[in-house]
Amino acid sequence: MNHSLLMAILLLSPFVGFLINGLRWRKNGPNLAGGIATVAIFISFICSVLLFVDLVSMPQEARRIAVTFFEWIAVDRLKIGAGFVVDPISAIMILVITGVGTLIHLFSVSYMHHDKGVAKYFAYLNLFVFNMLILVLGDSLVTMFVGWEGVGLCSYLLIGFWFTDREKAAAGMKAFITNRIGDAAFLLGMFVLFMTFGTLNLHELNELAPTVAEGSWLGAATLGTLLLFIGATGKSAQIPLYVWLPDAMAGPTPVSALIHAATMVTAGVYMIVRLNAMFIAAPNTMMVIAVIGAATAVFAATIGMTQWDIKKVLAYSTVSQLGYMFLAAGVGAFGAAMFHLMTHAFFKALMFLGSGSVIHAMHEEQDIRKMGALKKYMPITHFTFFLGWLAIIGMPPFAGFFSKDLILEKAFASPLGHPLLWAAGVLGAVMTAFYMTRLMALTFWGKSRVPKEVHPHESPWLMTIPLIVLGFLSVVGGWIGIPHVISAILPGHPANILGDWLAPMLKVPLSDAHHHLDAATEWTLMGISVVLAAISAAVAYQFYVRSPETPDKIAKALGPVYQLVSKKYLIDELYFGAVINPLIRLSKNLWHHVDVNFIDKITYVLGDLVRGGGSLVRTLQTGNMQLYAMYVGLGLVAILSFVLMR
Amino acid sequence: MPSTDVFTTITLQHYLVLSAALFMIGLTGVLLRRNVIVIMMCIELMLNAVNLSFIAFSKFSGRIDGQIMVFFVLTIAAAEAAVGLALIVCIFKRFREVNIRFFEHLKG
Amino acid sequence: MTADAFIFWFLSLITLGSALSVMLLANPVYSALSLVMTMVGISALFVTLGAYFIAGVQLIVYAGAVMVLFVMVLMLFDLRAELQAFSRGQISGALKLATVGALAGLIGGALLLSAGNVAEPSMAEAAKLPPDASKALGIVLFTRHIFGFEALGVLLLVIAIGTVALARAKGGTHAKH
Amino acid sequence: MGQDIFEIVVNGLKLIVIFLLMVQAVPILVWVERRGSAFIQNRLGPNRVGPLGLLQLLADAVKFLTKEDMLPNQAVRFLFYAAPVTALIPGVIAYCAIPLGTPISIEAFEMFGRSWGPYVFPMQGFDIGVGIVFVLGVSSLAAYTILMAGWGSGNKFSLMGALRASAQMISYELALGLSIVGIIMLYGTFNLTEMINAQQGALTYSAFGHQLAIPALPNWGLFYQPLGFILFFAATFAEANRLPFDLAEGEAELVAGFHTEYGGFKMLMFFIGEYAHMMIACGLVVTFFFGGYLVPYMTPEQVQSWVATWASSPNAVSAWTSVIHLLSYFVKFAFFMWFFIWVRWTLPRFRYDQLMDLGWKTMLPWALANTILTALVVYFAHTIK
Amino acid sequence: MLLSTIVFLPVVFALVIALWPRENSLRHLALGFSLIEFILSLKIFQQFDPSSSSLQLVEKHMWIERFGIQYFFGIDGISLWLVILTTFLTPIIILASWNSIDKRVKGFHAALFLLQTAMLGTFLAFDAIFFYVFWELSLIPMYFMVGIWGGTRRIYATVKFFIFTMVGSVLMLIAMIYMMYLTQEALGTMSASLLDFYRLKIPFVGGTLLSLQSLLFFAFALAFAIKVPIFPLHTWLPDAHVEAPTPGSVILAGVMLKMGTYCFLRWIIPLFPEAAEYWAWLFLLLGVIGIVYGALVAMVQPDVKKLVAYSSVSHMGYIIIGLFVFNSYGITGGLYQMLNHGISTGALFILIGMIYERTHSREIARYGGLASVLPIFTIFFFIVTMSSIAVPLTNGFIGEFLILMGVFEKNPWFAAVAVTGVILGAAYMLWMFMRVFFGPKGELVSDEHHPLHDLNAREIGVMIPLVVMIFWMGIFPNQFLDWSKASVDHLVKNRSSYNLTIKASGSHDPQALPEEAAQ
Repeated sequence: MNHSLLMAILLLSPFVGFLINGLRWRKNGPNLAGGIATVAIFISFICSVLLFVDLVSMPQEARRIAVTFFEWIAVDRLKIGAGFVVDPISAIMILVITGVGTLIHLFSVSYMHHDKGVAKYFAYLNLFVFNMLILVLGDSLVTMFVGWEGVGLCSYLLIGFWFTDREKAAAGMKAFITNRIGDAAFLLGMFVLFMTFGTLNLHELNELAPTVAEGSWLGAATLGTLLLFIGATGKSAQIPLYVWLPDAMAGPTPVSALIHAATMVTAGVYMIVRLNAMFIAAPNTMMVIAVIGAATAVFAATIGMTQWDIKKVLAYSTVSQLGYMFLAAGVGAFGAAMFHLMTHAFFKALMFLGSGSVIHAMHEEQDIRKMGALKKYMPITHFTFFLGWLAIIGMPPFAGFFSKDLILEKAFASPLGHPLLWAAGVLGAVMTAFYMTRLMALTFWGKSRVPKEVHPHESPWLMTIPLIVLGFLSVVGGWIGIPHVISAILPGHPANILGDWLAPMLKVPLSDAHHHLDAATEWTLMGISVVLAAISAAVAYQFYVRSPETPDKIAKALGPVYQLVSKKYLIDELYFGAVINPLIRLSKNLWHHVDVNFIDKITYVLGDLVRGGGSLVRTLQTGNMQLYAMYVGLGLVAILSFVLMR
Repeated sequence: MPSTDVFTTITLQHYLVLSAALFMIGLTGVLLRRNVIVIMMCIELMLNAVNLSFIAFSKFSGRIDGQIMVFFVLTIAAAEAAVGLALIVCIFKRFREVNIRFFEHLKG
Repeated sequence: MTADAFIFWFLSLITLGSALSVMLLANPVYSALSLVMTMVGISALFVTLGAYFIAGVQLIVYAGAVMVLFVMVLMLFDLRAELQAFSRGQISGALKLATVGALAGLIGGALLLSAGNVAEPSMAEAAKLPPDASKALGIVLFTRHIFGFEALGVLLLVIAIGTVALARAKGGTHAKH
Repeated sequence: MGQDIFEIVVNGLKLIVIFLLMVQAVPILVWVERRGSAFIQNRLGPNRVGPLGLLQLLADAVKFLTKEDMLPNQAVRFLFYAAPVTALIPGVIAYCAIPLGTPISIEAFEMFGRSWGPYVFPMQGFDIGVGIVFVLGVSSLAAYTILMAGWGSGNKFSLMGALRASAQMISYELALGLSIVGIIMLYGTFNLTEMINAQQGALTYSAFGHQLAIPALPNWGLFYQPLGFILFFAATFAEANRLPFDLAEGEAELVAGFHTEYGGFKMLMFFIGEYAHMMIACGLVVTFFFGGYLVPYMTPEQVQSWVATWASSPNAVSAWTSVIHLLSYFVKFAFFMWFFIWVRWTLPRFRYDQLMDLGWKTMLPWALANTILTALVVYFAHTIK
Repeated sequence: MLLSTIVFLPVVFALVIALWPRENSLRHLALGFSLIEFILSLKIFQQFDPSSSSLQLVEKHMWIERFGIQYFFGIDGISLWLVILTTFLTPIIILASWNSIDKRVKGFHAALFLLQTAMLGTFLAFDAIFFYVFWELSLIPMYFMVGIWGGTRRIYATVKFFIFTMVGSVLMLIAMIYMMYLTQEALGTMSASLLDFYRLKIPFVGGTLLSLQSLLFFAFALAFAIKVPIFPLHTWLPDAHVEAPTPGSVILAGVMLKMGTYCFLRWIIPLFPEAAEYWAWLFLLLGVIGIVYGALVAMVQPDVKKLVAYSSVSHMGYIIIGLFVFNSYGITGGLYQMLNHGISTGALFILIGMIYERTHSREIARYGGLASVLPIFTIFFFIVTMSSIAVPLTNGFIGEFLILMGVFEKNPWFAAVAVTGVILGAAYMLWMFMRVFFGPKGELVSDEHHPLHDLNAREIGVMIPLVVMIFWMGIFPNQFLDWSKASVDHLVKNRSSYNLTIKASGSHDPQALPEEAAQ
């Protein structure tokens, strides 16, 4: 099939879905709307698969399907087309997006069944997928930026989907504005790169990237990538711009699954991977990325341990996992980042959908303190959630194990890595195991704290099927990236398929071309993280299932520290107190004091001067015409004297 | 210039001095008289004085444009008199007053 | 003394005398009649300057129409000699007189200066204009000065309408409320 | 005024003669008027004093001169006396501008031991270049007379009459002036003598390069400007304050208008002024529309050559030619004077609003139309030649 | 004749409207007229040659010979779109004011058409004095529009508006006259033609304000800066906007502010290249301050309309900095942003007008939850908001992106500050959007005595073209930019010795051919 046609269908199918649902938002019922939306995404998924197949059939070096539909902006040197590229990196992404997207759409049909704005919901969702595809497929930073902002917009719409609740609407706004901060930096980053390299085409940028690593902070590559990375921190919820993501849980749960776990938030990682050559050329940036990634991973995990809202816990977990991806990217392990991105998409989507299922069953209750022992009411949800739990805490052979392990290994071993980064990763993994187990325990296990009037029940099949599929993927998803050491003992299974698939696209850190840890170290590292995670999980199980009173004691013992963490380190308050409120105060002062009391005052003063002069001169205007005539005569005298004296 | 010449030879200067004198008389009247109608008459006088100098210049420079100017001035003077008198009549009909000082306060 | 000079002095005496009486006479009717006299005198001066047509028009327009209006209005108002013909303010009066004096001095000075400097063609020498200039006047008026002429036409139309409107206004400009 | 003392004296005498002629014509006109009115009204009129009552004039003059000089109590003395005197001036001065005959040329001659002349004495008071403008200008001054008389009398009837009269004069001056614009354009001059000269010969219309001659008729302005003539003539009635436009002295309303308070010789002066106005009117009508002093069907040259057949000296030829033209003029003039009287005793008086309507709403538009029409004709006759 | 027709046809319309006897068919008539005008203006595309940077469709006749003042119309890629914008917005305005203008309908439409003539004339006149006539003429109908159909403080606002603008114009007139004398010195004959002005070499001395070029530069710049308005001179704008009736606001924001920026592009930059270069920092600074300041102040406005008015200040700051970097990106972006701002801010004002018609209040605090009551209205408002905050695929993005890029090329620091406008823009718009449309229903929205009705067909009809334009311009900007490309490139390349040639248009002007060939 013609590639450009395929690409067009891939892109436009969700858009058409959006248009149909958007224009008939009052008329389409839940089944029709959901059906249209799901089919639209599914068509895209099929196209993605077809493209992927085509890509696979191509020779390794030529795996690139580029289509330019029309020239978008052409001014002077700037030539940006509506160009889209499928290459190994984007192929993976579109598969994940459309695949997971289809499942989540399916889930939504049932989940949103009773909502009045269901058609609108699906329209937004389709629009989101459309934008996400643009982001992923765009062949230049600008096209990518189109999707980048577009997904932000959809995210805004979907977070604020239940806009009658001011909190939720505010959460949407917060997301958008926080993202905008990143976007502004992204724009600047683009400018830096464009001014230096004269192009914004991703492919060309990677080609033109300096081959020698830049040492300076102000080099074009460093500055540009740093600014782009700030953009990424916004989109991918890294320190310091992560604050919007937990609030974004105000949206419907499938949205959280699709946008705030599987796809959109990973855009930052994806962007870095796309521009890997440029990033590689900027080791300072890489260092920043790695540190921020690691810090976020730990930081978010600590908050996750203290949250009581099921979705908030997952949200902080997402932030933390994204931190892992950035850590990977930062140490030059782009493949690992992509790998974790994919596996995370599976298990986190699964867990969000699972939590959606739980919330659905609990009649919109999200506080895990009011749950417990749901295992018996909703076995399928519990089981799939359990698989996801295993994946996220990195238990072999589940998906998360392989990807996280790869990241940790690279963090330790890459020339850009550092043992401290590794240690932070491990610490994160330990905490992840703790809070995830805590979540499992409080929700599904232990004693039931469900209020009497609530009668939990298993979700309908439309919701469970996506759970099951994702559960399956969470188990096997990691098997495409099995490390060499393991594949060595697993006959018949090729090692690191994903890595090889991506390899032509990725630039490896300098002097790392054939760098491998020896097997023993690798086993040791793997062992340490797995064992620590397991211990941590066990401790959590002990705390929350066996002796539920222990956590409170510990919390009390920790006192203010616990308070601080459970209040999310007061970061939101800090932002409000240090930035937003002063800004609003400043604005009000500017308005009242500069505009009204200064500039206008000046004009008034000028006016008063004129008026004063007028009233001074007015005394001459007595109304006595003869006096006026005299003034005229005097004027004549003056003129004549002047003429004569000259 | 011998003194007899001043009397026997009439030059442009003579006309101009005459014109200036008429103008000054008119101006004095405008400045000092109280009756609006008289003031208007004095204005006419001033206009006439100017006319005279125009004609004199026209004559002594051999150009006819001066006469054209007078023609225009005449027209405008007539127009001015018509409107001015109409206004004065209107005000007089209402207030029986032609004193210029009364016109300082045009509020009815 | 030639006849020209005689006529000039005679006419200027009449003109100045009647102009002074315009200004000085307390009875506005006399002022107006004096002004008519002035007009006639100036008209005669125009004749001495060879501007016959303008002289005639001066008579028709000023003496025959404008001043008749004045006289009619004065007579209609039946204004007799006024008790206060002149402004009373002493300071302002002095100022006004000073202004007039200054102006007169300046103009006189200017004339004197020019008399010394500019060689004036005398009346006899300056007869470049055709003796009957009316035709030339007409031609210039309708060619070079046609714009002014047309503009004046418009002005007159406006004035006519305005005057009629004023005249028809019930209760003058100050209608009773 | 003239080059030498002789010319100045002659010209001065000429003015005096014209003045005296005018003044002396008045009693005759009064007689004609009275006899005429009697004739029209089918009665006898003055017939006791002298033959046909001709000496009545003298008797009347004596009566006027010997009447008591009255000064009304409320009168403004100066104006009251000044008015009748000024009444004479405009009429007389204006009349002086009207040419009465061909100029008399005197050849050079010796007298008092020096040579004089040659001279040319026009048969008119003085020839000012812009004759018609001058006449109109001067005659418009007549309004003051009436105003002075009316206001000076200190009588409200007088004042009303004066205001009416002057308003009427101002109004009709417009129609008067406009009605002769056509004739001025036609002849292309303000000069009355030139106008008369243009009316020589037989009537010949020329337009678009073609000429249409009607030898039966003289080349008078009347045939070019019939409308102008009617308008002009009608307007002169108003200017002269004659019936049917004598609203200023409408007896039924205003006693006698502005001269209510006048009697005796002062009254006579007003009479003279009024008749002078009539004379100017007639003189102008004759000049504009009836060939002035020209003898119909004959040019002055023809007359002169005819005179030369029997007169002896060139001076005599010139003088007789002039006299013949003078007579021709007076015949025409007398007819129109009679016409004035005729109209006076034939038509009733207008109402004041009718008068104003006629002036502003009828005559003015027609005069304008006449002007425009003439302008078009003159323009095209000149351009398409 | 096309340009003359386009400019002066509205005057004829205004006359017809003024004399039209029937009140009830007046609006239809006006709408029809404005559509005729719009279609007529589209004819320009037929005759316009986008590959040429010369002045096209020129009409040039001597007006006042003695001073070399001409009747001079012409169009090039820079003015083209502004003309279309003007004619495009007029029918929309008429349709939008269908119900809101209920007194003196006749006068209003006549004023509108008169204003259209003035604005078109401003964009098309290429003779200084001729231009000035239109420039000043535009004030008068606007004055009446605000003064008669405005809000409660309209007189204050009108007077402020009028005096502010007049102050600048007067200086400009002086400068123009001075330049006419300069043409006399340089070219022998006096000329007020802008093309002759371009040929002048006006002496410039750096480092001082008192060099001739700098003085002229500031005399012009002040007039235009007030019109734009640039930061410290902006205070008339919020007042005028708040008090103006909806159509007045739309015209004011949509077109009249563009007159200022357009003139920067048409007059200042090519006429005073050295001075513009030398003082660019000042305008960049003021522009950037305007962006941030406008955005910050907009954020705390309690009145929706005032908020949008201050957002205009912010947006116009973008245009100014775009123009004053003198590169293709900046100028193209600035030009594009003029159109964007015209459409999106115009649309915002129309929408605010629509809601004002329903509730008679613009106070943000009294709204809330509007989205659930007026969904269609919300959708339109949202789309326009997106355009206003420059989300990609809407028109706003293209403009802002190009401008920022241009500024970055010239001076990264200004770009860095200007970029905060992107954030703040989103902040104030979305915050307002949230307070008005989201959350629980506010007092006005929940008022049971006055249930709110969603947009009717007419109002949707008003918004559809605007929304179409928003996306069309956002998705296919090249279709728009191509028409201006030649002119902008010409300006950028030959800025220091700018010259415009007259392109021979059709067959009726054979004289121009040899000239063109010679040049």
